[in-house]
Amino acid sequence: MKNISIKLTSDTLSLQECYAFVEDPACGGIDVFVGTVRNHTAKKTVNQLDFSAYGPMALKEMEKIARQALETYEVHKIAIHHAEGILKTGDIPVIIAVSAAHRAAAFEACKFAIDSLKETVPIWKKEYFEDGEVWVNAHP
Amino acid sequence: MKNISIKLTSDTLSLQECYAFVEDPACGGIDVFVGTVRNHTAKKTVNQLDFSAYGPMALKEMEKIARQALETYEVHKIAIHHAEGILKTGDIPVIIAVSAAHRAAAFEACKFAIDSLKETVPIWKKEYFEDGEVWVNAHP
Amino acid sequence: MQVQVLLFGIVADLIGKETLNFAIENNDTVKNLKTALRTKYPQLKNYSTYAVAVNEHYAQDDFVLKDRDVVAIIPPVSGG
Amino acid sequence: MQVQVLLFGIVADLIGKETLNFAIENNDTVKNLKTALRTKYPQLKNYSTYAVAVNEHYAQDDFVLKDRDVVAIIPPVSGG
Repeated sequence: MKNISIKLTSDTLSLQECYAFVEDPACGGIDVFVGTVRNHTAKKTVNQLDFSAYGPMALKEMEKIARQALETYEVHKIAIHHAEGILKTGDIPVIIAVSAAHRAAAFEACKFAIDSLKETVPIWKKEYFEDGEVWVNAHP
Repeated sequence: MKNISIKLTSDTLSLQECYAFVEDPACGGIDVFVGTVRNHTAKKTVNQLDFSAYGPMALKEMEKIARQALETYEVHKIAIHHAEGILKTGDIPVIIAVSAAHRAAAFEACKFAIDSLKETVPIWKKEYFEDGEVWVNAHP
Repeated sequence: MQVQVLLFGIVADLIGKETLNFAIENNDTVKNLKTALRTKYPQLKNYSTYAVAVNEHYAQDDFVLKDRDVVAIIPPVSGG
Repeated sequence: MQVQVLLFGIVADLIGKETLNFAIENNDTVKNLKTALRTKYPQLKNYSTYAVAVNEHYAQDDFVLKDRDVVAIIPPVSGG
């Protein structure tokens, strides 16, 4: 689908690539959300995260979110890119970019997409601390 | 102020520069709004826009918005960059980037900043069509 | 009948495997499978918050399984 | 007393200039200045939606001007 770019990759995600995909002569605003790895969580220092995914299903769920965003909001294009594997502080696990004629729709669709991704897309992260590791959200 | 980057320039704005400014080991999410020049408005085809500013005051107002965003929302850093001069379809008049520990604050602060900018910062754009030109918003 | 069960995240750690082949009865539901898994792997007994996907789509407890379905055990996700 | 008046956007076009030097009285307010501008430049008569900034800060109608203040006429902004 030419309005949707979905990616799950162990390569470094590219802000410029997501921006370039959604950029469009008819659009007046682009909202981009970039998730970044924080150096701490609650009280502990995080050394690295390891993202694993149920790949084929994750891609389907990401595409579902993208389609739903295009159907629900007045937006033109959407990119949802997610990283797999080991990431360190400052690395980028996820980028979501949305273009729209008007900015309000871009903000809403982008927020919808990242909120949905964190609820339904089968990707898990394990946090590694000095003294151990834990699956995030495992016991909600 | 090291948490605030303000720019009003006739150079091309850089998404990467804004991103790099706000990126921070303590931040978990970055929201970036990029305004882009649309190829039409209402029913007319736009050939180009010309942005002019009351420079010194525009910088003060942009800084005021940035400070207010940092005071109001749980965000770490903010960049507000605006272009001056002639821009064409796809060019970028404005970039606002905000980093935060949690994404909700980044979205809210970014939306606040662009909404405020469009209300208070003394910058004006003239739209050039095939058959004439008009100051945008001049008769609201 | 038999289904393939894929395990992820903490559930893979708890069971110590990433895939299982699991025998089921005709008309067994997702719920039946969950019960059977808990019986076979007692380490799951205190862990019931996972979702289930069948052939890469989320499925509810009353979903009826077929032979050779691929069932994924989906602990609470934490992408992004 | 005298103030410098900066004109922008459509107001600069209507008046045909970007700056004016304008004589004012002691204790003249922003409102007095607006009235005087409308009298001197009748082309502004149908145009009253502008804001005013004094020395680069927005000022209300009751703001009292001083000698050498820099007054900016700010038509509705359209940045972004």
